[in-house]
Amino acid sequence: MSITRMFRDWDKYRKASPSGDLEKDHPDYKWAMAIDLDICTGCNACVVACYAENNVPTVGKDRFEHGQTMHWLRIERYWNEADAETPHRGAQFMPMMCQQCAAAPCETVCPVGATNQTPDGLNSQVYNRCIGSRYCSANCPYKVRYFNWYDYPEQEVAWPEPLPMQLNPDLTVRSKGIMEKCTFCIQRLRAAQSTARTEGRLVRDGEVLPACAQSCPSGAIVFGNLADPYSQVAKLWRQQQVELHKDKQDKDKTGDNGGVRGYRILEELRAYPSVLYLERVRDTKA
Amino acid sequence: MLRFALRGRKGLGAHKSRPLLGGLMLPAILAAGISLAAAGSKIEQPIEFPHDVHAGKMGINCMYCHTYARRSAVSGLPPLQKCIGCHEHIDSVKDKPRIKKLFEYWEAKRPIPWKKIHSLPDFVRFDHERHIQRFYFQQGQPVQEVCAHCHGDVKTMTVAEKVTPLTMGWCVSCHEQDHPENAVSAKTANGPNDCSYCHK
Amino acid sequence: MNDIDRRKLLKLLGWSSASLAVAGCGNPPESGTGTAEAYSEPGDFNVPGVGVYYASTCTLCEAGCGIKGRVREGRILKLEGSPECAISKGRLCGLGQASVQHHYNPDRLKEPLLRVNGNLQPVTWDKALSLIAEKTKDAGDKFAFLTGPLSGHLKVLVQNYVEVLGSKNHFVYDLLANKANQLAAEKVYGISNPQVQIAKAKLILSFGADFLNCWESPVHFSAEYAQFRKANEGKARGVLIQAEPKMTLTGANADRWIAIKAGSEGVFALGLVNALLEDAHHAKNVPASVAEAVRKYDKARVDRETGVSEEVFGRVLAQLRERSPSLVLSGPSAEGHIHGAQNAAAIMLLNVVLGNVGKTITAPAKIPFPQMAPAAGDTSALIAFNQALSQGRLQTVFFHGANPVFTAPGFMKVRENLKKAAFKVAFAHYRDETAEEADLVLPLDSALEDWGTHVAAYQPDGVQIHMQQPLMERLYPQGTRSLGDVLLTLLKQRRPDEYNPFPDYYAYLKSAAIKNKAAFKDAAADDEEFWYQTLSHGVLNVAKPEPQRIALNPGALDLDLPKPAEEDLHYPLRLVPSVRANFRDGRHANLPWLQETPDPLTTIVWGSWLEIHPKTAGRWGIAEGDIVEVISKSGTIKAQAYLFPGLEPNTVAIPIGNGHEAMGRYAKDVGVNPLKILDPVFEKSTGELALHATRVKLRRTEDNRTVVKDEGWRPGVVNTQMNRKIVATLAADKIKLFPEE
Amino acid sequence: MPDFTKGEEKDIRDTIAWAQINGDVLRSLSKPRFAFWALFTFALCLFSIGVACEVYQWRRGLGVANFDNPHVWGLYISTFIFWIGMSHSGTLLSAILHIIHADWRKPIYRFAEAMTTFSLMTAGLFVLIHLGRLWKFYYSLPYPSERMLWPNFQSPLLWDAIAIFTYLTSSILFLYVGAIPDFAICRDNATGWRKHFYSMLSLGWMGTDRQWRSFRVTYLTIACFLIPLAVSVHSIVASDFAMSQQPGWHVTSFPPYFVAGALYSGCAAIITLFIVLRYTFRFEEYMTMPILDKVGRLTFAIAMVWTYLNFVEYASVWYGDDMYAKDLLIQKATGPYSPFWWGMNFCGSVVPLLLLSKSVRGSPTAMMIVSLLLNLGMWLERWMIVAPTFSHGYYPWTMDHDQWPGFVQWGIVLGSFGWFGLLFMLFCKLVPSVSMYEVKEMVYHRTLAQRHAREA
Repeated sequence: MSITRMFRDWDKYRKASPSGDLEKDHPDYKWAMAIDLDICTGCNACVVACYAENNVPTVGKDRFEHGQTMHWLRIERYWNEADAETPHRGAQFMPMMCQQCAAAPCETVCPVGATNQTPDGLNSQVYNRCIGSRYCSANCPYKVRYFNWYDYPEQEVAWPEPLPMQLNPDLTVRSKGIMEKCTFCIQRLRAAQSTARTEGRLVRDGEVLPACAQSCPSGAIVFGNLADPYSQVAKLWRQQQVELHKDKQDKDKTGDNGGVRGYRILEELRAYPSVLYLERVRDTKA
Repeated sequence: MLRFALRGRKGLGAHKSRPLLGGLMLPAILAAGISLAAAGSKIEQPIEFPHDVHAGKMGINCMYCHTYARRSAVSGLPPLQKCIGCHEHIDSVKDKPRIKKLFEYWEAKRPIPWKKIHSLPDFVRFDHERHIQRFYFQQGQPVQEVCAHCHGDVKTMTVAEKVTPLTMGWCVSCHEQDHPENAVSAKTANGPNDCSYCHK
Repeated sequence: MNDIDRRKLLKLLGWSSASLAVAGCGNPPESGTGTAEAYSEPGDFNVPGVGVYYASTCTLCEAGCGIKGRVREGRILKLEGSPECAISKGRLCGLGQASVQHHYNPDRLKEPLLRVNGNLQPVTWDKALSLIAEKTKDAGDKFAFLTGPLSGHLKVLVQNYVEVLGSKNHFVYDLLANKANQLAAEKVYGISNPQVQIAKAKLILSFGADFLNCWESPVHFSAEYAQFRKANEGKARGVLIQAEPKMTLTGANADRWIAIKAGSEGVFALGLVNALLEDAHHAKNVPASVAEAVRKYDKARVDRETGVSEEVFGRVLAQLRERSPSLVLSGPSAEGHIHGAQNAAAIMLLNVVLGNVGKTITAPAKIPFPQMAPAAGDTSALIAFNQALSQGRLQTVFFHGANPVFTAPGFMKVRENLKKAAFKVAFAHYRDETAEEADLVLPLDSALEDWGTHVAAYQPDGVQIHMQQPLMERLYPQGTRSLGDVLLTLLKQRRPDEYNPFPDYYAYLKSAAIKNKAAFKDAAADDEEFWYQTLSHGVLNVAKPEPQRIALNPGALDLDLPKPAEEDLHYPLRLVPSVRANFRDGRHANLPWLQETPDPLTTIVWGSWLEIHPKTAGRWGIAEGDIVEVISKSGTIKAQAYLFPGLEPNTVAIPIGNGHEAMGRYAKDVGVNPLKILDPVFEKSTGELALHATRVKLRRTEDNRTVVKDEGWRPGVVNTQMNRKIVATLAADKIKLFPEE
Repeated sequence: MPDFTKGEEKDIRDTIAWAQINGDVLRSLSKPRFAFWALFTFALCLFSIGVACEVYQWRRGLGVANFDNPHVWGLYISTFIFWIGMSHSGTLLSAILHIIHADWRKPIYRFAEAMTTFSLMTAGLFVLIHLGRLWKFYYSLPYPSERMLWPNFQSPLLWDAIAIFTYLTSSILFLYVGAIPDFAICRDNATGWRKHFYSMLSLGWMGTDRQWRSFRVTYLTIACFLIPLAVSVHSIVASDFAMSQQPGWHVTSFPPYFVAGALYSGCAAIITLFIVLRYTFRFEEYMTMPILDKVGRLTFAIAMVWTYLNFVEYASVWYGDDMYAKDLLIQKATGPYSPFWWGMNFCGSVVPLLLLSKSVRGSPTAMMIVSLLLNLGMWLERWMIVAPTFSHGYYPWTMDHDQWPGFVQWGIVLGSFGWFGLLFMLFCKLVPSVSMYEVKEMVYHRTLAQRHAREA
């Protein structure tokens, strides 16, 4: 951005993010998610879909052993400590991807501004700007950023011929030294937004989905435009009484949320993530 | 060289304010000049396609041949079928060497290996559709002007040449400016300034 | 649109200006250095840079989900579920997503191979086909065709071919088949493959049926499961209880997971029947003889034989009484025993007692074209095949869609027996273990290059026939062929009059579809239009599906379950060869996405492991990462130990799928194959392999290696949330219910 | 051997002749002996290891250094802070002590100042080595580019780059300006290429009154400028952590803590180099034991400030409400990093107590050992700030206690010592490592003072 522009739009950069006025912050779009952990079965379909859509390299056993995996989306599996000998309430699954925070800790620290807030409320990652300082990952509370420790396309041959033909031409294949992360499938969003603008309208609810939400066999991942009050995702956020700009929701203030299941992870860190999770449910009578 | 860079800055819509800090712009203009110098040489194509005849003399709409540009981010190149569609019926030029060559390709069903003139790095995703939709369909600017903004005045060229730097600064200089939103309204808006629109 | 156009539509003439973006973030390219090739004739929907979706069918498992593939510049990029398919409803599991990696797999066979002097060497198709003609000339009953599960016209062609050769030996082999379940269902409900209405159930009691992951139709069941779980003011949240010796993914989602002793599922079920029959409204559902027969399954016996505490038994019973309709499912872990079918029948009896039949157990429609109906495989086919081989009764053997050298238990010695057949032909995509033993290996088109029709065994709604069409041109146009085309060619050699009218498999399918047009819903009057419609939708809906009839006969059931087998002090542990949804029987182990996607429960990648309960591990002195010898009476393998709490403590588990000795760079030498040490135990009424009946002992070696897994590395700590609110859990009775939408 | 334990021992012998000063110091610039070459070769080997590792890492990617997600930072950043910290003592000795007229600094400030410059140059390298795409490092520089993009001025890393660059420039200037009169002496005594070399460096210094006046003003000005810069540089490095949100990093007291740590490690390094130089160049006359004693006391004082700030941090975490930070603290003390963490506390807070003993301060051997331990402690401190937060951050799933820096990281860290050693050795042979004119001043002041005393 030029200095001219920076001075002109100074107010924009000085505002608190998020301001609390969703309409003002995001007049058209604010992409968000809601994931129902009671419906998520932990099947990993979303993970494979993400690999397929986003040109994520497979790193192989050795690299994986060294923690150099690249999966943008991971399914976490926790055990309940209180369970006795066997986990009689099952496991706890958690799809974890970039939370697209409205006040993202990663954004402020990047020395070159390679990751920043888009007007539609995403936390974008600009591969060709990234110099690989990895400060963003260091400051990410969720550790959902993945660094290209090796040159996967060329030297590591993550895609031996003819696998490169599968690569999605809509987004860059990242070479070594670049940070990457879940983008909410920004290539799909941009294409849908472009079509909508051509047709002189906004993107309709359900018109575009990230690969994970589209594949999810149980439909646990709901994606949409939070700025559209009639979208499925906005309804869920409203129903679950979670507001984007709050670090503590009103319903949680008493300590008992009244059985409303929505929550965001590490909300108290004031990163204002855009992914709402709905608590897992277990019938204790069973 | 400088002339080109400055000409590039005019073009679509009138721009209202010259940017501040003209001094700081100097390196930008210099860089633009350098990249132009690098691109200046004429490139030899398998068939020396005369844009001056088609777009100039005949006055054919750019989108008649470059039909994908308005429908896709990627403009693609006109399919060979397109050329043949007309030239099959133009007997007067059928014996010209270029047309003969064209038919050779057609009969062999071989695509013509055109050289890329306006090459962008892989990480840049210029959206042809969006620009044409906005400037041609929504604002009603003449199509030749819309295309010429980046591709130069092809009416005057045979084989297309790269006349604009197509560097990031060059793109941004336009995206900063306010353009009328559509043909009738006085409202203006600038192109997106967010990285993620072009870099994905 | 005629057929030639349809093919052309996919014609790949060049990738246009959107070249591959592999170069990453390099320097800006210079003008004139690259070329941009254009189409010479573009297809109708082909716009460079715009993806077009074509409908087809996923062939990675037998569920048969409809898919839509995104094609751009002639390349297939990504698969999605097809919203028009009643099974997938627009969703697709990870396995299905990975189908593109089969297609683009670097290890695919690219040309026919013939064994010359012990080595496989390239050969032309013509030579290969004439060789086949020569070898099958007077094959008769010495010919056998071993396939995986088949349906649709490929099945028709295979069966016709076998018949034409004068043989009866079409063996349909599926390691993961649920034959015992089918037999039990036949006995209990009168139909072998009933529909289970998961969404309608208020309670599901599942004995090892991993319906969310790899049981029958996982994508469909996952969608149903979502409905089952959803709660609002009009609908209570469904409760899932899972009883199994090794936790499956479905078990991990259960409200109550019960670590039941392997093989005792039937006892537990009949214990519940016994208790439920005390209620008059349940007792009226079965004849008195049943009540009499189950009386011996009292609480004491259940407690003794199943290892389930009385408290848990009571809770399950209370839930069954409280929640109706419920649904009781029997899965592989209940069926993989000598008395597997009996176990399954006992479990299914619960549905009868609880009055679920007709509510959550319903009858599917008949498939109107019996010759296209799925030939579900079984393991007894392999046993019969192997026996024939070992007795030297087979001379010419064809393989397709099955890899018996890898999947057959070690004791069957399939590799050795195969040597007795003089001419073995493998129709394959890879040089897998079976192809390595073959004399002629014929490379097939990938599922995304091939035509086909499929009929899913599990039809959730009416009957749909799925169309498979190429999503792109062949990658190796000279090398690979469609099995349908090959069979047609072979059939034409024998029966030219019958098959000459069909120039190729495509024409065969098209004419078959058009001929039966009347049977389908909303069929266009014009044949070409109908065909176009069929391909663009990818499914054909049978117009008037005829339902099958449920016929209950609980009185005839043999409810006398055997006493639990004696504990074997030398082999004290039970081995569960667990199924990973992503690998199935190991045929997908060469897909890097699937290898790299963690196993959901252990989060382990790229390998095999031995799941062992922490308590048992303590007893055997085993720590995570120890390389352990797993010894059965039939063999020994080495596997890496992973301490896993979701096990009945006397059970250990090793996943099936890895341990390949061939099949390309991604599968070879990754992990171990537990099938090699299975004991020769067979289900008594079906003759199926009893997969869950092997007993093992362990021996720790000195070797210890890091377990390569996704969960954090903290020595000796079971992964928990460290008191942070990551996955929060709420009790079902606390949740706030919102109005129905 | 005189008994230095007696308090009345003088910082410098006031009868020392000016010619002897010149002679002694210039002798250190003469043709190197075998030991020098041996050391030089050793340093060169270390440096080559570092270069080889860097080349390998450049070609293959940072993965070869065994980084992972979430362990995205490692020894490069810790060693970077270590070297930055090292640079502070030079400024302390040359600038701070200069303006408060502590004249015992005079014989030792020159090499300390050189140490500052070289350690900054080393630290700067680490910033670059650390980058995933080193070849694009210029993206982080604020210059008007064709792309019309600026770096992110919010990022502490950018402040870092600016602060280090400024500090480095000022330090070089300070070192150079301060050495001009000495270069003139060298010029007057040198022959051959050295004559040209020193002529160039001495900028025509004639020792006129006017020159001296300008020199004093310039020197003082840069000194005054350097002091806030030194404080700010390490505060900014501290901001890299304090401005982030991670447990163990998000600590308000980090800037002063870092500055204290920096001065601390710098003093320790001065002691080490002091003893090395004293013995190699036989500078017993200039680098005297009383001066070492003073440096020792100064080190002790700073060590206690550091210890205090360290405990403030622990206490605020322990009694605070931040469970993540507390968890991390417990992890540091009990987890896989505990040997290093306790090692750091021991070396940083217990070992300096030895400096209370006069006999320790009077024994070069003991001081050498203590100073090396302190340096080790300070290096561990930096590592313990950086690494455990990655192993045990907010998010339980990615906690990874098994990460150990790969050989490439260690190689480059070793290489940095080689690089520093090379620079320092070249410096010793090219620049007088004891400031001749200031020692003369010191001797002169002492003589004057004695004369005044006698006259009074």
